[in-house]
Amino acid sequence: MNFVIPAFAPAIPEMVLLALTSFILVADTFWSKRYQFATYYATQATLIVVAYLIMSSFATAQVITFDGSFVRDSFADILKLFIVLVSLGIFLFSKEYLLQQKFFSGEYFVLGLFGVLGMFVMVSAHNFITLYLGLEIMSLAMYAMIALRRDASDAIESAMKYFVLGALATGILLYGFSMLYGATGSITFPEIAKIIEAGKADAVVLSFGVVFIVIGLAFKLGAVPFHMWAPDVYHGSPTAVTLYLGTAPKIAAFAIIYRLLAEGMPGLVADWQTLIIILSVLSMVVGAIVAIVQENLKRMLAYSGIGHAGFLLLGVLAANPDGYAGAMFYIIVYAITAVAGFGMIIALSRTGNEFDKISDFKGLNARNSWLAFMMLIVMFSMAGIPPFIGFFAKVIVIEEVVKAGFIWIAVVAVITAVISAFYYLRVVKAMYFDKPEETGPIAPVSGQLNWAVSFVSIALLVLGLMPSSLIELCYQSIGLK
Amino acid sequence: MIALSDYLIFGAILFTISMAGIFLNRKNIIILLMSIELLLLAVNTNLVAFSHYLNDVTGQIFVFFILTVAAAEAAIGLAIIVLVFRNRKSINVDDLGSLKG
Amino acid sequence: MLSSYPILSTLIWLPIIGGLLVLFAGRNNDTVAKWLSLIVAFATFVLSLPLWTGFDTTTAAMQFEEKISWIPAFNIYYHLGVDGLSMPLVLLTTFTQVLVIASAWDVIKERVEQYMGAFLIMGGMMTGVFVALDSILFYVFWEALLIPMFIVIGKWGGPRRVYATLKFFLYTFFGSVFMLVSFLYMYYQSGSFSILDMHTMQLGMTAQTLIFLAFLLAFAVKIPMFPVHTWLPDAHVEAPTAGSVVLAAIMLKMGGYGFVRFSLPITPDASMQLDWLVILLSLIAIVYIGIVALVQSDMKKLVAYSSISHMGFVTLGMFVLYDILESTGSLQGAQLGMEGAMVQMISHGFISGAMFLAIGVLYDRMHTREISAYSGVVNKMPWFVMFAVLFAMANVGLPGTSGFVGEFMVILSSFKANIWFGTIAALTLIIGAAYTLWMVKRVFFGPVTNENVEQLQDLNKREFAIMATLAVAVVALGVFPAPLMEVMHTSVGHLLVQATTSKL
Amino acid sequence: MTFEQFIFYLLGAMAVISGLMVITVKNPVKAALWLVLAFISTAGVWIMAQAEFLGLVLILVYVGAVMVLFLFVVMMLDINLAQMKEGFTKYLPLGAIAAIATFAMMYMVLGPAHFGLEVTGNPVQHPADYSNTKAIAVPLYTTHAYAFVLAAVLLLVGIVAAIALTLRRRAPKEVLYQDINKQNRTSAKDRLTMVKMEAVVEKPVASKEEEGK
Amino acid sequence: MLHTILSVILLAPLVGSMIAGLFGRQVGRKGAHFATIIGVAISTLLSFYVFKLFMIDGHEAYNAALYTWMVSDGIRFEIGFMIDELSATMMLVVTFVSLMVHIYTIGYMDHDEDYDHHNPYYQRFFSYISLFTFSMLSLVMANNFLQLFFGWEAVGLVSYLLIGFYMKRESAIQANLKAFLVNRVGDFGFILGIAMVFVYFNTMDYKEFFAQLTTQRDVMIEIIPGVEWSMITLMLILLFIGAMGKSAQMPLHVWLPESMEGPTPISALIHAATMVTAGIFMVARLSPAYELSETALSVVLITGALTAFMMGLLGLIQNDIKRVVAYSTLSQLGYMTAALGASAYAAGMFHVLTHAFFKALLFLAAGSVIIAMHHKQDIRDMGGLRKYMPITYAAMLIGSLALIGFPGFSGFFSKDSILLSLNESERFGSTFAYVLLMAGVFVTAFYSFRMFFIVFHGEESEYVRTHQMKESPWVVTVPLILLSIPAVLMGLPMIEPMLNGTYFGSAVFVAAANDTMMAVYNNYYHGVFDMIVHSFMTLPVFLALSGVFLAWFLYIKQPNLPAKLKAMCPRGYYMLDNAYGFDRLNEIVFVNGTRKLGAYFTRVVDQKMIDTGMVTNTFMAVYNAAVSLRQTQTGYMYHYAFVMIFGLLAMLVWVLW
Repeated sequence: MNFVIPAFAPAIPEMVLLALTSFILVADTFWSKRYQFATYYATQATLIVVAYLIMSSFATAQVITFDGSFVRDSFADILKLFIVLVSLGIFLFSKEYLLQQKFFSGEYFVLGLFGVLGMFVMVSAHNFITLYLGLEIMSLAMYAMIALRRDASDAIESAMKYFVLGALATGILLYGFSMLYGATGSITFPEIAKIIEAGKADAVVLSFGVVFIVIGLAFKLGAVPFHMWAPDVYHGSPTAVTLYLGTAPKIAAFAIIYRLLAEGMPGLVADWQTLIIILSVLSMVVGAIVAIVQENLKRMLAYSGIGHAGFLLLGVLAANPDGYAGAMFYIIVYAITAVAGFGMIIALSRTGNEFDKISDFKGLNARNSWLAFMMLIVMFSMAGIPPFIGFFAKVIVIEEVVKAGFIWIAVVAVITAVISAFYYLRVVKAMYFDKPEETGPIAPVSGQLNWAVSFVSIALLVLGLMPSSLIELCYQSIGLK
Repeated sequence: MIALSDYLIFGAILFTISMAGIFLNRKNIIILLMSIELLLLAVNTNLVAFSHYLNDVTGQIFVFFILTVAAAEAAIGLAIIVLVFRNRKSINVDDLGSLKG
Repeated sequence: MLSSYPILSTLIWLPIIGGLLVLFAGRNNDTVAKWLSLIVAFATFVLSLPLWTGFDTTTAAMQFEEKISWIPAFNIYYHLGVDGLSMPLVLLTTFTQVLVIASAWDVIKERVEQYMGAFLIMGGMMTGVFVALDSILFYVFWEALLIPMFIVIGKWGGPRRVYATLKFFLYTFFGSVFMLVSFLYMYYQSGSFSILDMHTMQLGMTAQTLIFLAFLLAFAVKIPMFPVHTWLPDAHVEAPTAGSVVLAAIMLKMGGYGFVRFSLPITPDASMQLDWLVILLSLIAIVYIGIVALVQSDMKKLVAYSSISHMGFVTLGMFVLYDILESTGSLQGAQLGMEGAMVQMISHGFISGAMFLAIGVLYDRMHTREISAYSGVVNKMPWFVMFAVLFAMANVGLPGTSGFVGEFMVILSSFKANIWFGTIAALTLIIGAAYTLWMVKRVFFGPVTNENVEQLQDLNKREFAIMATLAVAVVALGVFPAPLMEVMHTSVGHLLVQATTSKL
Repeated sequence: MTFEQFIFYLLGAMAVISGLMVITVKNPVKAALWLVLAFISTAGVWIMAQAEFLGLVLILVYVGAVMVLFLFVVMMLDINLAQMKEGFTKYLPLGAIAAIATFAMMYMVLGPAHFGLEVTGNPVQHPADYSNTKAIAVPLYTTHAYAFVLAAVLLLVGIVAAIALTLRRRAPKEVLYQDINKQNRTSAKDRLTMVKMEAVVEKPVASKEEEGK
Repeated sequence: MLHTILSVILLAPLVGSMIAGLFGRQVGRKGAHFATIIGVAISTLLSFYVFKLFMIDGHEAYNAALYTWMVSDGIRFEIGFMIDELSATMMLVVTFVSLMVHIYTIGYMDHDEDYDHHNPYYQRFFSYISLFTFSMLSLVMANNFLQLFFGWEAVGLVSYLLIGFYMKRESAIQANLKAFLVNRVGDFGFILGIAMVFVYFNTMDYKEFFAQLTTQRDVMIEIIPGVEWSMITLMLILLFIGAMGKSAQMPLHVWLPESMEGPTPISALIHAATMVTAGIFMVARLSPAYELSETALSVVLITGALTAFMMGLLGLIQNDIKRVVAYSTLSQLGYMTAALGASAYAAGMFHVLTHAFFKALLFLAAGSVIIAMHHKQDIRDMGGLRKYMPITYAAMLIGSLALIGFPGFSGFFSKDSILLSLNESERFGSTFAYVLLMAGVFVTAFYSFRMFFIVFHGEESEYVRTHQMKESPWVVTVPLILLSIPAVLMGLPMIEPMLNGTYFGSAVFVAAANDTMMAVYNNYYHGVFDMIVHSFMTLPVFLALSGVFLAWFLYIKQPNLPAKLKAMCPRGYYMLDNAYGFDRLNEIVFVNGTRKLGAYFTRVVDQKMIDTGMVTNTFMAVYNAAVSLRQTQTGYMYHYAFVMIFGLLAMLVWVLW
């Protein structure tokens, strides 16, 4: 039994995050009585510290530690960084929302931080076990966060749905893991890849396992036909939680897709590529079409998220480093855009009016032209209209798909982009062309949110004008392998 | 000797039963949770069997973690069920249908 | 000299930044918004003049080039430049911009700063479309333009504005996405998004055909060509005057510009093979749309249809070259068609802009565009009618007005390609006159039959200035088109070479 | 059929039947008990596959803890059993077809063709002194230390979540909390208050239910 | 020097027009008419000079560009002058008649009370007629097809503006629309002809065009596969279609009678005396080309003859004084065209010249009558005006005599030379044409004098008796007098050079084999007076005189007879009254047909097929798909689970199968 103490240094961000989160968990019980926002500030401080730690030790080469359980590379670092950044935004918006909807509690932030930790684990997962644990940490935290508003019937319903279906999906994913384990005898990604590459494993069993794994991943991403939970959960959850659900976890979901499919089973491309194609095309189509008839903005954004998942998968199905980089760029952009979108709803929500119906946005331009303009940016960015960053995200994944030789998929993608433009336009239409139902100016919940929303939205524009560095970042991080 | 396929088919049957349970059960959410436990049981059986045949303990360790997670999951699941009951005075699956479209 | 000064960037960004400035500065002060907009638009126009004066007519190469790496990972450059094909269109854009701002002066009462800002931003982007030499940059401008236009039509438009603006947006968006896919495909093939590189890259026949069709869809929607034209009448009818003007005067030109910048040089073989399709659609546009225009009861709709019909000449002139090559074995005559198409674009910019402005003048007073609501306007607004009839005559293609030049050249050229093309195209002489003058007759002439017309006031100074400017432009171009042609010769010649050099 | 196989099939059959019962019985309490049986049978199967530790853990943790939790919740919630199980048979055919089809697909892969004894060979039989527990424990605390810590975190999340969701801090009016300090500091004055009574006037009192809202 | 003079001739009316038109309010009525008259007067004087230079001094043909309109494809499109005998003559006619019109207008428009006075209609009118002069000059001075077309269309524009001058009057604006559109039909052919010139000659310039004729004469083209056409013939016929529009040849004549809606009679005069001759001028200008195609000339010939006869018949039943003159114009245009068809270009042009003057005279006289009648135009309201308006009466008489070709009057020479040439011609259709034209002579005489008798002789009508009749003011009568002189005399000196081809010299080219006029000159011509005397024994004069007699008989002697005649052959009258049904045909087929087609296209193709079929249905398909897909989102977990399981199953099948 020779046991070497593993290198802990690469996991410092996670460790610090865990430590601080645990500290906040305990401290919250004392703080919350006297200093209402102490937990919140501590949370944000934690994230900033973590972000600093990640940046200060930015990985330039792949480091694997904990006996192959943990990997740190620039891909992981970048995604973690963006998870942190997005989470910063999420908590900023959440604070105001919770206050206003009167269920402000420290647990929200603690669970949120645990969720972030789970995402970190997912991003850095290097074998099935850590991946699974990360996924579950994140998921459990999210189930709880949704249900945190205990008197909201809708929230509880969505928590229940998400829980049952999520558990089912996780079960299916695990079943896939068991098959891969059975076929290869290993649970560590590179080893699995090696064994598959060497042709030592039973191909049928591998394909069989891949189906289950892909389904599990598709569920987390909300890809059709494993998307059914998304609209209900997005809709039913308190907006702050929807904001959380719809953004950072997607980045983590992409990370595990990458880890599993690209790093774990490049040898099975033939199997999973077709599956991803099906998922991608279905997602784009269903996401685009069904969103058209939605009246609730959160629900609409859920369908839009499904469509975006389809686009993200375009990069994945290209099955080459450039494709993954494109998908990575896409998911980062999507996360930022979604923060802006849901953030806008939060910024405008009122006690007793969640401001989550499209009709609530009627005449927003007349009531607050600045916010209407910001929302316009968000919507057009989501629709993939230049000069906003959403455009480049779409262009890049479509380019990757064209490069991979699937021009017909590119054509489907652009057609769905057109269809989906319609429902984004509906929102713009409501804001700019319709008469407001209530007159009188409307201000965001707080000045802070005004700034936050504006900052994120304008970031979409600025990034759209200068997308180069972000693109480079993604391409280099994948290329470094 | 019990063939690996027997274990796996046993797992598959459990898997199928749990699937059927989730789909067929329209009334009681708790049964859903139980079905999920069955599902995990199927997965675990697979892993145990593979571990047995591969002579590799990793599979069992995986099972160990799955059991841990399943317990935590069950706790949260039940907590949510309690909330459902408090809100709706029912844990009928059919009553959880107000979010749709 | 001026070579060191980034004139094209200035023309793009000055109005955009100016527009944003207007959005903020004019928030609660309409006067500031108006004057600021006018100053910006005028400054842009003045600054665009060096393009003309400093233009080197002897070369087909891009001039006033600017090239900065934009997205190195994809080899995308912020690459601008003009040649003889785009330079006049840039000037047309900056010129129209001034008129558009002026035309909205007293008319828009609600959210003036947004209106003006939207137009300024649009102006910058339109310039961007014409000067971009990187296909992604081009696409960015091309698509981004839809946003302010969408808002303008939807917010300040007529009763069915929402329907119209959604139709406009989705139609054009639908058309252009396929162009994007083509760009991506070509990038995949050549590793470059540069339009100039695309001009020289080799492409197989299947690829060319598909790319050509994709381009065709994009540009056909924009121009618009039959049968994807139905968004235009709706958009025009509902758009506020300035929106119609920009739409007709510039946005439609982007489609025509697309053909010369993309379709012909990039897919010459497919263009040659499928030219019949474009020609067929153009001829349908000229005749069929003309007949449809005849029975419109809404003035704007009528002019909108007439725009489609006139744009048929643009596409016809561009694509007859292969038939000329085939039937005569030389390119003699093709240049005439191509230049005719270009002139037609510029001229149509003036004329349709003027027509819509004229209708706008009436609309501002009467708040209706129904032809039947008018009669005998001349009795109350003689000056206005003088201009209106002039523009109508230009629309009819009367020699001495700019409308004649392009039509004449295209008819000659298409006649050379095939007698029937020329003959059918020439039918516009009759049809165009019929729908335009019939409207003129019903609206402007005749006795005053209703109270509202009785109340009409003639043009005020501002309107007069706008109309007079356009009238001068229309007549000047009609009487002396040579300077405009000179600018184009070399570039058109180069284009013809490109369009006839096989890339297989 | 060897004895070993007989036991396996017996346990397997028990587990399968219990599983079926879990999803078909009306009464959740019974379902929970059937599930217990399914777990126990499966634990037996695992032990046959030389995973003794896990088999035991399954019984201890699942049967002993998780299922008790289930039962506890079932009992706690006042569920109207009469309503249960309606519509089950209506969807049975569809569900059965889907289930059988899925199983058929799985059988194609998992059946003897890929995992028969001829393919896999016999598994290694551990000697009698082999400690399955130790075999699990060593890598668990070394190789999988990271995962182990994560599992702990996960349990912590579970705890936090469960408490956050179900702990009800009732308003002081609803539940009387004890404040020892206050109790200690009370004086006689606090305990007795002289009240001067006015003549009683009837007032409509809001009903209990309304207050509850 | 000459170049400058020509430029001034061309531009002076334009300047005048712009002053009157754009600054009408500032310069006032006086300013407007002085500006325009000075402009046109300058042109006229200089035209005299140019005329002298070319006709008398024998200056060689002048061909130069004013400026380059544009260059494309190596072809220069220019604006320039080609001055020779033909254009010099036309310039003189155009400017002179215009000048007369300008002067006359002062008097005529002054009485026009149709407009309120803050509307500068008066200035506008002057602006128009000056603009017309400019347009017409640019047409006749052109040295290339582009400029020809420019002038061609520009006169069309002015004619449109003039016919619709009374913008309030529904009939006027209907007429001008019609005029423009019918002309456009002609222009359609014309521009195609020009396109053929471009295609096969690669030039717009007359000179270069003529130079290439010999090399291109035998080019054959296939328009419809399998059928070969001579390119030149086709081109010439297409060009002639343009002339048919402008010169109102059947069936494109329909606009001309209605053009009399313009301010009487000035604009009518323009339509009758100058503008309509543009077509004739064009054919004469292009005579070197026409000479190459017998077929084209036959077409010209037959068209002209038909027009001459059939339009003349219509003049018989008109009651509007202007319309009578208008139909006579149509008929005379037919004569000119027929002359061209017989290769007697000079005769055609000759008739253009004489016709310009005597028809101007007739119109101005008619205008004078109308002024006296306070803008009543129905001849049945007139009668016995002779004693009130002696000058007008005399002018009208002279004009009518010239028109019917009374020996010695200018019309006589030109018409006779046409008839004689036709007689000489051996072209296909020449005999047919000859017969028709002969019949036309009779008809012309009849309707001219019918009007003359009814208006000036006969019984005074109710209106004449109840109103104060008086002679028109000097601005009206002076032009009448001035015009009378050439109407009577101008044939005398011109007939000989016309016949022997020295007048136009090389400006008009006639192939020796086709030179009918030379044949006439050689066979019949023995001096002017001999011609006059001899003519009394010829058929044309006999026919003319019998026409006059018949008119006298029916309208002075037996005024009841016409009504009876009318009753006797109702069908014939009906046909004539409806002008052979051309208007109705156009109305039904072209106007209503196109409108119906347009309505159909709008409703069925644009709205139903494209908008509903393509656009809305696509949207609705997507929308319906959305609605039904939305149904799958039932809200029930077990459905969601089922979808997932089904997805799993499907994917398993997909991968494993």
